Amino acid sequence: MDTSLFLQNVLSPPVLFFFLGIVAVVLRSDLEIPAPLPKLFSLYLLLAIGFKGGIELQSSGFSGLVIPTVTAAILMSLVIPLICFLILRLKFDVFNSAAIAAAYGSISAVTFITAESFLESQNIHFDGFMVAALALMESPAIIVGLILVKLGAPKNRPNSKGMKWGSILHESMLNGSVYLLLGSLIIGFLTAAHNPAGVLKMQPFTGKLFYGAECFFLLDMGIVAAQRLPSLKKAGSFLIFFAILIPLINAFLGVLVAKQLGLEQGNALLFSVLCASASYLAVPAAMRMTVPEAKASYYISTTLGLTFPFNIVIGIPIYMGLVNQIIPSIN
Amino acid sequence: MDTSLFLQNVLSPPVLFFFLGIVAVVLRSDLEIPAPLPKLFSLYLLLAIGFKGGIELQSSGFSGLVIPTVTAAILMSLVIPLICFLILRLKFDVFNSAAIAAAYGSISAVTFITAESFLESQNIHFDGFMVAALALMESPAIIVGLILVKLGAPKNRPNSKGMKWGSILHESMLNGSVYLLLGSLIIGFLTAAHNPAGVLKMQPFTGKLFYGAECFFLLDMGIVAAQRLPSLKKAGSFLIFFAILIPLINAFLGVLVAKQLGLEQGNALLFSVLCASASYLAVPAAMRMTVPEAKASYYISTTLGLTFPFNIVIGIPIYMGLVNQIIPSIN
Amino acid sequence: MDTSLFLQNVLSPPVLFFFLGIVAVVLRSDLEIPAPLPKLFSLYLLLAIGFKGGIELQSSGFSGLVIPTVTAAILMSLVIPLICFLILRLKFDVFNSAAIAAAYGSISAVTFITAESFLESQNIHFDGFMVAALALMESPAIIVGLILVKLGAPKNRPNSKGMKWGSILHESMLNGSVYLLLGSLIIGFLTAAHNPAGVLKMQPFTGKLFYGAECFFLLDMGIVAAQRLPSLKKAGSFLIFFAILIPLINAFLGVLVAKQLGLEQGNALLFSVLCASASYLAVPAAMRMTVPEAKASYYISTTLGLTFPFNIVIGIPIYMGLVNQIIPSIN
Amino acid sequence: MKRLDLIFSERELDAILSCLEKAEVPGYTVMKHATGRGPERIVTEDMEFTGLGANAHVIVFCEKEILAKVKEDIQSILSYYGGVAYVSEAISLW
Amino acid sequence: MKRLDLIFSERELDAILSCLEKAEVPGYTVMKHATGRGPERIVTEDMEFTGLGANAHVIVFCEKEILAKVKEDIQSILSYYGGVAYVSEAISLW
Amino acid sequence: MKRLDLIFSERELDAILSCLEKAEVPGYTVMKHATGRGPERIVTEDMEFTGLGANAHVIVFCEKEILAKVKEDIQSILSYYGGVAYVSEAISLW
Ligand SMILES: Nc1ncnc2c1ncn2[C@@H]1O[C@H](COP(=O)(O)O)[C@@H](O)[C@H]1O
Ligand SMILES: Nc1ncnc2c1ncn2[C@@H]1O[C@H](COP(=O)(O)O)[C@@H](O)[C@H]1O
Ligand SMILES: Nc1ncnc2c1ncn2[C@@H]1O[C@H](COP(=O)(O)O)[C@@H](O)[C@H]1O
Ligand code: NA
Ligand code: NA
Ligand code: NA
Repeated sequence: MDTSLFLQNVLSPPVLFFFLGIVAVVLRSDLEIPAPLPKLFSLYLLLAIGFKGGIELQSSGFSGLVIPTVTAAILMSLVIPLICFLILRLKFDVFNSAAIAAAYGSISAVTFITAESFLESQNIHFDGFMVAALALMESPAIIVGLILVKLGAPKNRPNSKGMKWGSILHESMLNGSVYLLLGSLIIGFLTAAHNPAGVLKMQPFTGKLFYGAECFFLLDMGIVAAQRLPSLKKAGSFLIFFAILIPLINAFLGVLVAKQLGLEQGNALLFSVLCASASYLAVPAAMRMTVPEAKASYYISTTLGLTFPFNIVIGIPIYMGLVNQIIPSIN
Repeated sequence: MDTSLFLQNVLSPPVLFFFLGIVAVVLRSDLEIPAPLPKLFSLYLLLAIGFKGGIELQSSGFSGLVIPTVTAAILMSLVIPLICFLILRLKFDVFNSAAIAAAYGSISAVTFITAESFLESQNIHFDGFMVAALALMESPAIIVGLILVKLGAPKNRPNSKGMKWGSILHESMLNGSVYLLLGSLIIGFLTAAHNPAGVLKMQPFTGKLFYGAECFFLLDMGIVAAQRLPSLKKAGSFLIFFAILIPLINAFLGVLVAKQLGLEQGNALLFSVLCASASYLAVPAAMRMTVPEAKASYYISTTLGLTFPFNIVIGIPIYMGLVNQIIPSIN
Repeated sequence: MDTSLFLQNVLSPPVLFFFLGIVAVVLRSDLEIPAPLPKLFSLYLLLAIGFKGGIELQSSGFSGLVIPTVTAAILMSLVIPLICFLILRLKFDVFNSAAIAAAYGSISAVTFITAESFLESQNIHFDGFMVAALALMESPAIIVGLILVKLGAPKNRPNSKGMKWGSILHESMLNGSVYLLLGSLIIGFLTAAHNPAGVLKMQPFTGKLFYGAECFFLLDMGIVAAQRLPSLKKAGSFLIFFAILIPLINAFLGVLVAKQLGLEQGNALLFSVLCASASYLAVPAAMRMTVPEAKASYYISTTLGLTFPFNIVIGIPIYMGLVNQIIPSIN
Repeated sequence: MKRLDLIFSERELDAILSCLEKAEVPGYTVMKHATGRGPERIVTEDMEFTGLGANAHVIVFCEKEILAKVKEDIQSILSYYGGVAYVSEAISLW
Repeated sequence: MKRLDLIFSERELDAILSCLEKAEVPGYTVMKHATGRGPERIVTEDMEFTGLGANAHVIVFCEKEILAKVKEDIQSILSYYGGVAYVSEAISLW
Repeated sequence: MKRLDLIFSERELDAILSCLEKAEVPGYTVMKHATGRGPERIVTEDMEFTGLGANAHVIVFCEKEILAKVKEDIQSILSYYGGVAYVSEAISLW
């Protein structure tokens, strides 16, 4: 890994505040960000990401690489859970394997925006339409996860409410975070198309404030991630390896696909970060509802306690290094 | 109604986010904005509206149309509840009639600011002193409502704490929202008069952020309004008709009065919106306290579940159409 | 006291909103800012103060008056509790005396930023490194308080968990507010040194928004302070005198020390405000934990109910008057 | 020892606490932001911001005699504004 | 009179309240944002924002007969998703 | 089955939960942000942001034997820092 990339990533306010949160837990400081404040920041970030993405999608249109990239992203979110499922089945039952696999097929919006901030600090260009890929990668992975359960689970799951297609689609598309992200994307698109003044007036809220709110939220994420460590230990070494190796593998696959697609460096990094990151918003909520047999502590502690910090701190610069090697810079 | 006015209103971020909230409930998404976040946005909007209004009131002074407009506004907030009360008595007892009437005499600050955003997007000028009218229309309607109860209710209301004038005034003037709005107005006024640097330093908070916070709040209002629909059905068709016809009538009265006052188009729209809108902040709180015999679900589901969405989405462009017909544009 | 200084202080938005909060309680308005919103603003202010302080500390470096000023500040936070303890022992037991003394040795960040706003409105220059003094004055006073208890308390404090040095240091350095302030200071420092673009991107959040958030928080502090009044009465006249005289004395000491240090007027005011102010964040939390024998209502009602309002409203202009008398202006 | 559970609108909290203080209860605990449904009304979280408020759940551990003292005052408030009051047995852990 | 205490994940709140409504309980009170630990799971506050939700604590004061009616429905939900249900005695204050 | 209600400052929550874990309770539920008054102290919502914290209300359903195990540890904490602990009868709904 390129040390200077690593340092540039680590010495940015979002990552530093993330550390501050981790260290608070390690040193047993009583710093806490009480509920529902994390929810406020989480809602805000989704709304702002979606809105900005919609604006940029409107200006880029659907020509060029947009459709291929988004299609490839959706395919990745279908394929990745299958790979993960096969690996996880070595150690876990169908329920846990499917739930964890779904989480890794889906994405983490905060990892994505940290990568965006990283690119900005490097002055590397990326496109707004990548947010569309982000928004469309959440649901397919959930669907794959639920199908895996449907196929793999014992025929008469006791008490199971007999998962129906309707409810699977409902859980995957109408989960609060997915819905807000997609909805804001559409609103941003419509506003940009019909109401340019509206775009300008939203800018201080969705644009200017974003970086600071991201820092605040990452402070909380640091606390939350560090608090997952004890249950991570309980989860065992197989999961710990999984939570670090799988993002690396997925990121690598992502960069290869990005190269095939002909994405430039910035978009390629974002694409690989989408592949590498794992969901801790939409997927856990959907799995808790539809696969209560799976242990929440497994899919939460791996995604939030390990994969998320790994990606934020070390992953992003590693993936950038990969991109640098595999995809030639335009300049 | 002018379709282009309607589209321009509907394709603005605040109204689009309002729809997003409604659709979330209709599709049973689990999107929610947990308490006390709505309160945060509500407090923020009142503070910002008041502060900005105070600044503009200071710059306009009390000459010209200010005093007549504010006086007329207060009169409207006394007269409207009387009209509503007479209509409502056809179907409801004194308590419910008075409580609903008071709500329609009072105002909705968010409807007002949506109308302001609409005017801005149309580049139609309006004056800051209209906020003073807004602030002063909340209390009189409450007082009228309570007087109607005092006069109309059976002599020995069981358990009633014998409503005293002191407590009526207290409820009407010192309700949290009324108080914050009026207080911020005064602070804005004083700051503008004595501390222009302070005005500038508040601007990013009360000015720039406003539009985005409005969107966020309207997202929540959409959820809240849609959740009122079931109890609206229970309330019966009389109330449903009432909740749509009365704003139209009141807006029409408002435009007529505005014409008499000689208000220009922008102020006339705001005046009619004040008349048309109904309170869901100050009045319900005051009525719950002083007229517990009235069913909260009646005055809440009509104002929040029907009149509010109606005004936000269809009402404002209709009233603008009315204004266009009745009041000649200056340009 | 110079009346014009007083008026200029009082007619600023933060102080006016503080009054608005006090008056709300006095008039029994039901205005309230529900938990955890005050915590949100409190966390935000600490983060922003720290971050901005870190940036300025990086640009000023550690040369010149920085080290002497910070050292003097720490010394003051060691000496002031000793003086207070001696006075308080006239009336109170060791536990209460130590807890109150610690509060007065420590500082109030909001008083500090109100003084900064005051200086800005007066166009008087001050240095960012004063935030370092602020950050470093919280812990020593806590340590002194706990040592006083350790020395002064009856040998076998029943049930006492036998205060150990480790836990004393832990309480004093890792209290949530101290930790967040110091951490943000370091992050600001590192960002300014290595990532100037990051500083710019944080600016809308930590800079522009600050004044408005300060106003919002002071509105709440007004409510909170006024709600302390009843328990203040119970606390008795000795404490009431103490809570007003001690800040005056400490501010006077502060100005003298500032003169010795050769601080210019702005920094001298901030220095004396640090000495005069008393903690209601870090110290109460630490004392509640380690000296539960002390009555929380004593140290809370004096610091929050009296000293804080006194400093905000009257103290700052008085201390400025003092500074004007004792320290010659450069211009 | 008795345990008294009171559930009613937050808006009446001050009045109810005064009743309790008047009867000199040894202490009480208040949990706000409760929602619920009674025979007539339904109280939901999304209405809190309007100022209608949610419910408060007040728990009092006290001697039987004190219950007798608070009974009437509380009944007059709850029967007018709504709310419930139930008593059960409890003993101190030590 | 009986007092029923139900504690379970907020995510099942609607389902549980439907059971209560179906059995025509006279009312219920909901307290959200509870956390806790059961035999298998641990529910913490810091996970609330993820959409996993915290626990809800539902209290129902009702007659014995109604308990019999809700019993089965509630058991089928709680035994699948987790949660506890306990009954104690209570009498109205008046 | 017994029901144990503990009410005390949030600041002691970790210590109390350790006691419960040590005694191997089958589970517990925590409700934070409670306020209240005891014989000496008054705990209000507006002080939460200072770090003083509000109260926590902990409910434990467990067998009688477990109560005996937690009793002493909890008493030593609550008698020093304040708080109450009451026990009542409860039976599982099924
Ligand atoms: N049977 C009951 N069991 C539990 N809580 C109740 C019951 N009845 C009423 N409540 C609570 O008391 C509040 C006020 O009831 P009401 O008397 O209908 O206004 C409701 O919102 C519920 O939270
Ligand atoms: N013995 C118990 N006492 C009190 N609360 C419990 C107990 N067991 C479980 N709970 C609560 O019920 C929730 C769900 O439990 P579980 O059945 O383990 O999913 C837990 O998170 C606790 O809040
Ligand atoms: N008699 C009581 N009934 C209900 N709650 C109580 C009672 N006494 C104390 N509490 C609660 O326990 C907390 C701590 O009490 P204290 O022992 O006074 O510090 C109080 O803030 C109340 O919330
Ligand atoms: Na992924
Ligand atoms: Na009106
Ligand atoms: Na001090």
